[in-house]
Amino acid sequence: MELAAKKKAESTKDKRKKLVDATMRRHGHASHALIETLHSVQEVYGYLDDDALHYVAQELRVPLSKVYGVATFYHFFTLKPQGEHTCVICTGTACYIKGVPAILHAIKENYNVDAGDTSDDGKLSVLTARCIGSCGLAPAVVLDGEVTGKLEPDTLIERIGSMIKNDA
Amino acid sequence: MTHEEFIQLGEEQRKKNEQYKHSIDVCVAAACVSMQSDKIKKSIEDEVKKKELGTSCRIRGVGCMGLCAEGPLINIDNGKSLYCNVKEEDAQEIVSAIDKEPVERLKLSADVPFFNRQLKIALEDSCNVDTESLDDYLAQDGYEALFDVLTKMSPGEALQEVVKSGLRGRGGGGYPTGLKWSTVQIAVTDKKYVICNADEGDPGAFMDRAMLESNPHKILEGMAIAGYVVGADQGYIYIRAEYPLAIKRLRNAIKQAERKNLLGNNILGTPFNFGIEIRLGAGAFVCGEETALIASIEGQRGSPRPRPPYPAESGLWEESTLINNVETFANIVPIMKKGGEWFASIGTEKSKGTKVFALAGSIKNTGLIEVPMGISLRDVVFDIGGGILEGRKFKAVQTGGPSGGCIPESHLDMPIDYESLITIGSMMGSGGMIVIDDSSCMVDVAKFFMDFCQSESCGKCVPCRVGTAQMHTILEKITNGSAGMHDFQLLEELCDIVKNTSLCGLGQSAANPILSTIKFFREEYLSHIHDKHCPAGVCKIKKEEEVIS
Amino acid sequence: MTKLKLATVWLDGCSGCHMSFLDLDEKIIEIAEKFDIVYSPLVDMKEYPEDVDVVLVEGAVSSDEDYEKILKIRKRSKAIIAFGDCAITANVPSMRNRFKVDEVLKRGFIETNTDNGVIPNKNIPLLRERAVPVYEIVDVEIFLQGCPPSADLIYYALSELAEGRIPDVKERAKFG
Amino acid sequence: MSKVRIKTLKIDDRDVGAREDQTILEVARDNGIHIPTLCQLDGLTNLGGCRLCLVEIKGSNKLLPSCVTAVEEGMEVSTNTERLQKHRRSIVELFFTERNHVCAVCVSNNNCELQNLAKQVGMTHVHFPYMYPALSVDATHDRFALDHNRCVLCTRCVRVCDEIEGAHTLDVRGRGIEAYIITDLEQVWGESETCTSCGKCVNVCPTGALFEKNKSVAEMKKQTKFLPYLTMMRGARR
Repeated sequence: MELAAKKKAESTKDKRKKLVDATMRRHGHASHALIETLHSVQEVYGYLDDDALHYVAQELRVPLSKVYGVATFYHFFTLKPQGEHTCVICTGTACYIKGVPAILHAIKENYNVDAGDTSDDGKLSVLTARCIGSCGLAPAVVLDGEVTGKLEPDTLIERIGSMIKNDA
Repeated sequence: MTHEEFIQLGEEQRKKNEQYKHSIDVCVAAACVSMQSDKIKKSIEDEVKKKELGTSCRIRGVGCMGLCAEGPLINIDNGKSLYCNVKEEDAQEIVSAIDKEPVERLKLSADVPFFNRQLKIALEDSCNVDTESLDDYLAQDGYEALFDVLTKMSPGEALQEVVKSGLRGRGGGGYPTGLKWSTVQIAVTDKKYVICNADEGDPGAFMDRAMLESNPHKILEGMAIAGYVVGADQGYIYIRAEYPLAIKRLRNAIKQAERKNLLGNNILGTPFNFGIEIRLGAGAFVCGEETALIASIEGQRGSPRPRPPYPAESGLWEESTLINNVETFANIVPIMKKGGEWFASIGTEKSKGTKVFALAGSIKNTGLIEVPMGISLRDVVFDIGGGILEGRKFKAVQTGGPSGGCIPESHLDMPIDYESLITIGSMMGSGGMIVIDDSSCMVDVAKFFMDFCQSESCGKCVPCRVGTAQMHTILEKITNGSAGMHDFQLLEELCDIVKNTSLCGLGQSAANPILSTIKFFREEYLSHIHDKHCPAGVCKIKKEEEVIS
Repeated sequence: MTKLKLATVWLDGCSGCHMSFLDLDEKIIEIAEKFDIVYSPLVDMKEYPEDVDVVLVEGAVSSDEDYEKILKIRKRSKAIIAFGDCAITANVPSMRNRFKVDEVLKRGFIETNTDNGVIPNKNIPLLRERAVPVYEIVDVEIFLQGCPPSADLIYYALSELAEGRIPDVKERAKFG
Repeated sequence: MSKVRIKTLKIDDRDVGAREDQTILEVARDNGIHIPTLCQLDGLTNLGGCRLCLVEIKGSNKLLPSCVTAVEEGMEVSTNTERLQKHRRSIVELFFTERNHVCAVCVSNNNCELQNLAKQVGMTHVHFPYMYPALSVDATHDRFALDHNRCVLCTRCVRVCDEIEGAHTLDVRGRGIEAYIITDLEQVWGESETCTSCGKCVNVCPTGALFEKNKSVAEMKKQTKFLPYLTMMRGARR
């Protein structure tokens, strides 16, 4: 049993690695494929960890510090694992003037998470995005990939609550 | 694909379309999708199947219809009726009514200023083409312009049409497109590149996204024409990773075009080769700056470098490179089809054609519009935009995003063109237009933009890296009531330094939101400073005694 | 010729600038011919007098006492010279600014104390949130850089003032 | 050998001749005209980041960095106008506010390019608020240390490590005001897998941010003469 589980874990690991390898191969392992490859890593692993950065650096022959410099320059990349659930808050101008500060405040009050962080129990990650283009829904929030909008802070907190509770 | 096959394909599709008695076009651009329009489309399809109307009813997922505020939107029989705020459960009723009277409770009048005062060139067809079908685009003369240019015009002649059109860069700067193209055309380098800048980073702007989601082939076609004119055989689209839907449709469109030999080698049987690849941005506003964008495509940190040399001389991998914004490319096909002179007949003396704007904020008709240059801001906000939300009072309209400024009531009659907006301390920008009402504090708005600039500054040059942080700190002090006039003077001084000494456009224009709010709303600043009072009641000002201790 | 009234003040600094002042050696006689030293840690005078012409202020403004003092000094003096780097940049005293006052006191009086240390709370001036340069509190006319400013620089500046000229120290002084 | 064309231009009202591949800064220096610089260092690629070498060009309202701007025929350059002086002073002040620079206790006191610049541009005091960021010192390397409090982010160390030593151990992390120098994947310097301990980064550092560990206040002297020499010996273009 244990062996089978291990094997299965190994094969997912391989599968993920294959996806990253495919991206690099598509670009001929050229050093300029760094950002494309990091996108691929983040897509399959959820974040960029040191092992992955090492691997990419070696495969694309890009210096470690440069890989790190690029990975930290772009805010889309994250070096930390994300929580089980994500709440992305749009901070575009339209959303801002329609009450983003109050929303961030309410989340901080209820879950003690700042934008860009994950709650201590690993349940909730709060992220911000520079305009998701749903200005008509301002203030817009993306809960586990679903865009919702025109929410009062209280309603949002409720929605987050039920989102987290659902898998308990 | 030969020309004959190409013509035939279009014909076939047109014939197929004519078989249908009815059409149901569901908007599947991001704003409507976020209101479940994709599910609504599915329900309608199920409903049509159930009622066995499949042969008489054509259902398409089309691009942005503009009025996002009333989404999801559905267009029945090419404008016969327009449904708004549709829900999944309305599907049955909509399908049942297809041969009868329209569903009154969902109906939206198309004869309103929002629709009839617009002029669509870049967005033409955007709500009338299946977002995922090349055939549908071909049925509407898609890639016809590319074919004509390739077979009937020399690169020089095609360039002349762009020059004649007077088209200027729609990314914000307003640099004459024809001049840019001709610089790349005459440049002598081993290879040349065409880049489409789709790194739409302005908070509150979604024009490029909507165009790419709605009619990606039109952009590809425009880029290919550009490639032919300047002599490039490789194009890149640099697009924000935050736009998954647009990326998906672009990828799909590129694949379709490659399969039909509309991209690739010997396009349409001519000697012209042109391929397009997608490169994803990764959340850096500064990459909208062309040299930073190039660095990013090269896999580097997105730091700009000093210009000259301009990308036209030395760009991607030090080769001559043409960079234009999505909307600029969207205008190319119409210009090639109808001629540069036709385009130049629209707009004002120095700003030709139309401009797409994303209307948002405290305005009734939030959404995407395209208007002729020279229209007044007042017409856009109060006529097309439908005015301010109930119970609020207009205060300002913000254009140009973090590089632009806030325009007050007194300047609303000003015509929209590149020069006028600059004279009053704002700029055209890429087309975000945020309407601000009396419940917003202008100092707080300036702080919002400075927070943005500070966190988007790449850090390479000192004035921008430190100056934006300093300005943000001072605005923080003003909004919490701990600033004096001395801080206000420092703020003005910092604006001057950052504007004049920063390396790239981000820094050089970062002070604009502050300068324009100081210019038009000075009393709001002074009220925070002298009276420790925020007139809009937004800022939490410390009590007097707390300030001193 | 009436002599100018000169004061020297020591706020949050190490007194090095005053030591440098003493390094004027025999030149101090020349200075004494042009100035009356009316207030200084070097002379016995309790209250800062009115109508001081020139005052050399050493040190940053770190405590409530410093703060009160500098306000009074500004009121009673024609020209303030920020005397040395602490007065100009807050220098070494400012190195505590990235910490909270509580943390600084705890570190200074408890953590680094081998006996049972206590944080004194009586009869000592309260530290302000930050040690700041003098100009952040009051206007300053002249800046004399250096840690400490050299005796020559002090001599030059005072001589120029005595002649009714504003000393131009740019070429002569440096920080540190 | 291909012919190099000569351009004539005016710098501060003086007629000067230049090779067409020269920058304004190079020509100015050849002619004994001093333009302040900080990120620029002979032997490394130019960055244009510190903005101190900005000059005015007649006919343009834009200030251009002389270290990367090529000469042009008939160009009229001013290197020291009142406007430039004012901006330079402000920029040096911004450097001082950004991190925690305390000359009095710095290893590079009396041998620091930032300290010298303050004097050169006539900075009597810093009139912008100090930011007092909380920054660390990495003293894990056997011989060298990196004090982020004194770093001006000129990236000379990054460039010398990449372009001359070829190790690229150093780079910049993050962006904007939160950027700072890192080694490899931000492990401490002492645990770097790629550092060759050559010490070039220490020598090119204009301030006391990078220094040798046995040095105390005012004892750290940098020497950068090796740079043009190394570049020349490697047959690089410049």
